[in-house]
Amino acid sequence: MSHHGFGPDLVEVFGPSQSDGGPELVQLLTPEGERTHHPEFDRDFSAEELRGFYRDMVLTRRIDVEATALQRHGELGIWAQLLGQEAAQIGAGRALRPQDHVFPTYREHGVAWCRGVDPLKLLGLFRGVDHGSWDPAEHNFGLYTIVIGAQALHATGYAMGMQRDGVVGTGDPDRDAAVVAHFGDGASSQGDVNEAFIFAASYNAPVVFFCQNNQWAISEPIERQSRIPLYQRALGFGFPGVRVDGNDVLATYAVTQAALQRAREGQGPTFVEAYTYRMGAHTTTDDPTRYRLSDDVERWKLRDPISRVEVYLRRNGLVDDAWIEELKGEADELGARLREGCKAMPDPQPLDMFAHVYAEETDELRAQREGYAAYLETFEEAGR
Amino acid sequence: MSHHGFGPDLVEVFGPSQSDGGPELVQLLTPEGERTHHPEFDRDFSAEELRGFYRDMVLTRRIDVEATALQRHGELGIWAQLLGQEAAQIGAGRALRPQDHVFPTYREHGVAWCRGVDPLKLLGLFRGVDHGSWDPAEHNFGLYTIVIGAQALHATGYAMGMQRDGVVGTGDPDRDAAVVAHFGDGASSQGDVNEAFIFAASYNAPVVFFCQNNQWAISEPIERQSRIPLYQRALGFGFPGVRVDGNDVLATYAVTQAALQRAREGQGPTFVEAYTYRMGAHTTTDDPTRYRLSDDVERWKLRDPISRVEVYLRRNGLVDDAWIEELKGEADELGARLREGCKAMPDPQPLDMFAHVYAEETDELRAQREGYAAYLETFEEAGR
Amino acid sequence: MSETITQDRITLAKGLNMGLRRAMEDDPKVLVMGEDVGKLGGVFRITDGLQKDFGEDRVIDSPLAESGIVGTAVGLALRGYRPVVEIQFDGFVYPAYDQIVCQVAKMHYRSRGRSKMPMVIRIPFGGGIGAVEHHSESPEAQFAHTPGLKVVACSNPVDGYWMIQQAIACDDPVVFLEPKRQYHADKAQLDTSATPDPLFSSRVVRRGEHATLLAYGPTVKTALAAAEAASGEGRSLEVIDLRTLSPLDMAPVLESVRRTGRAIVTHEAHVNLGMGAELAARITEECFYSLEAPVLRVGGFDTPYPASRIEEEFLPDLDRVLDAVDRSLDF
Amino acid sequence: MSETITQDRITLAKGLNMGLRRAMEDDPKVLVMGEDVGKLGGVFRITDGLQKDFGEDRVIDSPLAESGIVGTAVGLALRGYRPVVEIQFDGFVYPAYDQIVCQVAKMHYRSRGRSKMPMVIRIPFGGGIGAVEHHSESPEAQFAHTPGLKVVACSNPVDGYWMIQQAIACDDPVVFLEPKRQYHADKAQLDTSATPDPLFSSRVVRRGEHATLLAYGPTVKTALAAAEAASGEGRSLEVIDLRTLSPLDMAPVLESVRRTGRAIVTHEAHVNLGMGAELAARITEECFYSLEAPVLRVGGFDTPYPASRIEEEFLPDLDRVLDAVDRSLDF
Ligand SMILES: Cc1ncc(C[n+]2csc(CCOP(=O)(O)OP(=O)(O)O)c2C)c(N)n1
Ligand SMILES: Cc1ncc(C[n+]2csc(CCOP(=O)(O)OP(=O)(O)O)c2C)c(N)n1
Ligand SMILES: [Mg+2]
Ligand SMILES: [Mg+2]
Repeated sequence: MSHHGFGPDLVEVFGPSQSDGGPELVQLLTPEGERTHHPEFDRDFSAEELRGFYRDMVLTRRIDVEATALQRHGELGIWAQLLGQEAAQIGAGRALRPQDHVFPTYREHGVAWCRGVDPLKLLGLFRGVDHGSWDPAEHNFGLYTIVIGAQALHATGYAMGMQRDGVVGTGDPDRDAAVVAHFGDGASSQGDVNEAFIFAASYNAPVVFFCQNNQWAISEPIERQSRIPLYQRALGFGFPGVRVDGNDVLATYAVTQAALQRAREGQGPTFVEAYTYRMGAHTTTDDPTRYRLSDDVERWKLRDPISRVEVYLRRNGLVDDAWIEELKGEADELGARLREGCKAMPDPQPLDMFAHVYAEETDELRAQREGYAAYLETFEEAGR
Repeated sequence: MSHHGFGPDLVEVFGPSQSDGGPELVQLLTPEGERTHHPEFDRDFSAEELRGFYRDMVLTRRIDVEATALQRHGELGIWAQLLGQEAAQIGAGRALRPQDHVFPTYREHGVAWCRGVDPLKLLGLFRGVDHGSWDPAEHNFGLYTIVIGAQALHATGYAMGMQRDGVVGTGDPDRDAAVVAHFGDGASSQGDVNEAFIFAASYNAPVVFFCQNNQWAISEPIERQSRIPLYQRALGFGFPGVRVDGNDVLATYAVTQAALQRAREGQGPTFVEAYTYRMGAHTTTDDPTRYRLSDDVERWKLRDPISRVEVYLRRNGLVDDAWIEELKGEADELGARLREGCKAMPDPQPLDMFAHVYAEETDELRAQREGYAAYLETFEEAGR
Repeated sequence: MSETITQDRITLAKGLNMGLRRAMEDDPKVLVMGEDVGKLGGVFRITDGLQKDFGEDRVIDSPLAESGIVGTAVGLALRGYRPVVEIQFDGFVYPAYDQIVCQVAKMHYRSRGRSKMPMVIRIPFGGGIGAVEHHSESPEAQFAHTPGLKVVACSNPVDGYWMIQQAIACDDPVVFLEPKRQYHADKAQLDTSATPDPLFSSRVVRRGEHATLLAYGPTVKTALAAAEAASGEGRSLEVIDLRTLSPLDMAPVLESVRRTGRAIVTHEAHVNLGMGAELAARITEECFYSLEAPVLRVGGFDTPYPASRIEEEFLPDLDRVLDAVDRSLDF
Repeated sequence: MSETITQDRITLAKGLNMGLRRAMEDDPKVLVMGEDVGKLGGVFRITDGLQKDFGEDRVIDSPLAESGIVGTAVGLALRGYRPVVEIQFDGFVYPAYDQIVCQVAKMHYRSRGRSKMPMVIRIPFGGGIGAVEHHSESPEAQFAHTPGLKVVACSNPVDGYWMIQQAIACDDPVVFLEPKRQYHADKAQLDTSATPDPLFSSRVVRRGEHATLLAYGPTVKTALAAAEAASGEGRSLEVIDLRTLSPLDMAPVLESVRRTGRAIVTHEAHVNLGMGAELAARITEECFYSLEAPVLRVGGFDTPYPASRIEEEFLPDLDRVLDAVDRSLDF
């Protein structure tokens, strides 16, 4: 094809996304639990850090399992499962400093966990009692965003605000801050996400674009969104991109941490592609057997993000059975709390619908609210 | 900066867009009129081809000059000048085959010329007598698009239609077809343009994205839109990009021709960045002295797209004074025709406003039209 | 693969699916495009089985970008195709809003009739399914306000079958609203050999004398239930299924209101600047001396769509419609 | 740099520019963003000189992407800033429509009041300037239909000065419509020491008895001219400048219509589902027995905005307003 003068066909060079992530994949812990090394992103982890990652992932998975069950029992309207993506989320979440700010999608339950958001609040949204009930400012963790990709721009703007606040590149580690924008492989096709790349590059904004490439956007495979590895998208916008093993919590942590540090220091945006797999359905209403092979799922089971850490911890004597048992107990307790808490969650009141439409309520909305209140009273009076 | 593991800072590597286009610039004819050679895109041009390019550029510039004057005289509401971009447009326009289809912006007067669209029809739009009056199907040249970037998606969809019509990759040169999407450097920031890259890559659509980087989007310099050379944007989407000297009609022709051929053969999209300069104002209502240095403009004058071809033609004895004189006469005639034709253009009639809202007019619109007709008649009756 | 005459009882989802299939059989230029419309058959399964039978070139799974979907559909339409675009949920049509109102709606006008834009934009709309934010919107007024677009809403399986085919056959762009709450709700008998009403016509679905209820999409069922309940109290309500929102088919509406003297419009969209506003303005203009009471509107409140646990408070229901009927009759 | 009291006669463009400057002086969190707002001072020069005085960090020239501009402004607002976004022309707001209706409008509601969205989206709107397609649109209804947004339109230099400051001070997102045809048209005397009317209030700008004209933005001038012409024929028309479109300030409107018994609404936006529809519906509901005639609407026709050589046919003018007055009075 080079007779056209454009060099070899790029699709041939890069190939579509390889199922093992390809040679460019940054990995520090193999699926078999072997610690490997990387020329750029290597890093030592303390036993406590490693146990912490493991604990976070186990508890996050438990939240997910409980929520899925609660949906089956009719307690939630829907649930977006993260099964298989625990390492990507805990790695990204633990790399944050308190002053960093996160803009999640609807699936970042593991990151929410790292930010101290009570999982019950996540359930509330999927139960339909509210649209999000944690305080973004308190946790430096934004509300879930459902319109695909919109939050990538919010993150970029927030990062521009940090620049204006003088909390970027000061050299003070307790002060310098950055933003993480989460989104999926499918979202990478949205105009908003690509515009976010442009704004972030143009203003050199301190934002890390953290894309969990879980290979699927509902039923659409990653090949529909990109014919080359996604992390390379960033290069065309003039900032670095890197593909990390999203099922490897150590590598995800190390890469995200480096990207955040780069941003905090004032060196601008980075794109992190966390290469992972959506082990469950898209949401509890989805039926993936209609569009994907169970073989693929089986193959990815061998790369489970949690078991590889457990193997490593055990093999190196960093945990024992008692510790594991204790964690199990903690998970059971969490599960019980979620089940009970979810069912006990009070429904909103009819008139809540009118609250917070505006910071300064309008007369016309007040009249509508009062009219509806009066209407509801007629039923109470009628004893209905 | 490599201590973060992301390699050297990309901005440092690529630098912002160099004023001379940088080493990657494809050029076949220097500003001084020297024929140079290029390892990939070289090509022989017949004397007739060269004279044809020259003639096209001279006449296109004349259209532009006349239209600008007509606007000054109040005959046009506004005019988008192409001064300085003649080579980019004639090179791109002449590389087309009849069956190829073009989606222009509002500034593609040179391409329109190549497609046989009467320049008077272009004037009509800017005069305000219509929104576009040529038949896109007749000329394989779409209507001018004013909402920035929208046409990049139309082009991609049209190219997908060609795939479905079986006119791509058949090997029959009279059959195989492709699409050119025109847009500017500013447009490269729009979501729609980036989504067009994604769709074109995903479906391997036969479309050439032809971006005239004239360094400005009204008052915004190219650095606001990209911190690396624009052609590299394409690489992140998985298809080739190339930067060509947009003031060199030969190089632009050769590169576009190769990109089109690639598309027609079924090898998918290409991004062509025609590196050029907007010598005039953004439009006749713009005042570029508010935001750019006349030094820059002076520097670019030395790279005029027309004079370098004239130098080459003369130096190689391919034209003589008589030929040049004749062309001047032709230009004068064209100018006179435009001046007269523009002023003679009939205004639309009031009721034309209601025509063509729908292919199948609705009763309610018919009633509105008839009501307005009756209303207008009352004035006529009243003799007003 | 030609359709045999069926007289089965089918759901709205099935009616739409059959109608799409029939349109694709009848005209090879008809394409189906959208997110997950292929292998999955759409999240509501409206395009179920179509890719299997018509291939990937005619049933196109798209990248996740609504502006891209509609924008490429514009190009396909310019090339002579008739794209049927699925927007996955009402709340996700907005990234495509620019392409719809500036390109789809204006192409025919801009080109003075030279470039047709025979596109159908299917939107599952409305609430009541217990979903999270952005999955229960009613964006019809935002399209009906735009000249160049035609906007229709089906309310039942039989209309679904016919109207989707008529919309596809229409040479103008049609925003096609499907009440998602009804997709799998009620079944109706479809006779594929019948002759359908014209696409841009409203229909009296229940005769009555005392007031006229105007509804479309999901609220037709509510209005019919209200009329039924009212009849128990000796009140006879006429119900009109508007079906077409732009253009409006005012003739049957005006005829009815002149007879009853009262009109109540009900839709899930916010009341403020909703279809009810336009209907109220036109009815009042045309029937000024026949009206016994102002046209009343029962719609979604002027708040964002609330959390699903109170969505039934937001949505107009039988009681709120009857309350408006009372207010109209007592006026 | 504090504003001294001026009593100069200024244009609307100048009033807005002075108002923006004053707001930026008063609150360091106020930012101006948009295409060409910096060095160029905007294509209409509304932000002229601001970047020079407040720097590139506060007056931000943006990449060419409206969704990007509004989307990053959302992030800046979440970080505590008060972005004032300029959309270059009405017809280019649609790429940002999704961010505006799904994010800007809903953030406060979604967060149950935790996240404020104090953003102003300035849109030069309306026609009459001889421009090409997409430069003369009137998109107000598409925003006013969306709960969570507030929508206002200024009509004169003095209001421009005050209303832009009030909109910036408002903790809710405000879509701020500026009649571009008026930018450099008429001058008015500005007294910067005066106390302005509240932002969300309508104003009777001419007293009259026989009918009420409701207008906003560019049509206020038309309505006043119509009232002046009518007075020559012995007809006394009241004119109300609505100023606020969402919320509507119905009290002065209803008071007036109850007095005059007749109302005519005029705007450049398409009549179908335009503000006139909502006003007609509400007025009729509230003043049913006071109305001598139905509320009439004089607006842009239900066609796309036509080529500029016939735009004055499309736009409501004095004659069409007076024709409606006649029809109302003859009803
Ligand atoms: C603008 C928009 N379009 C469509 C949808 C419906 N939708 C919800 S999730 C989803 C797929 C997202 O895929 P991806 O970005 O890969 O994230 P993942 O769900 O895999 O985490 C789609 C199409 C939406 N929420 N927003
Ligand atoms: C969506 C949209 N936003 C804004 C504008 C206003 N506008 C017209 S041309 C222009 C600059 C375009 O720059 P570029 O893409 O580089 O093309 P050029 O004019 O330089 O040829 C802008 C902002 C528009 N037409 N459409
Ligand atoms: Mg995914
Ligand atoms: Mg440019």
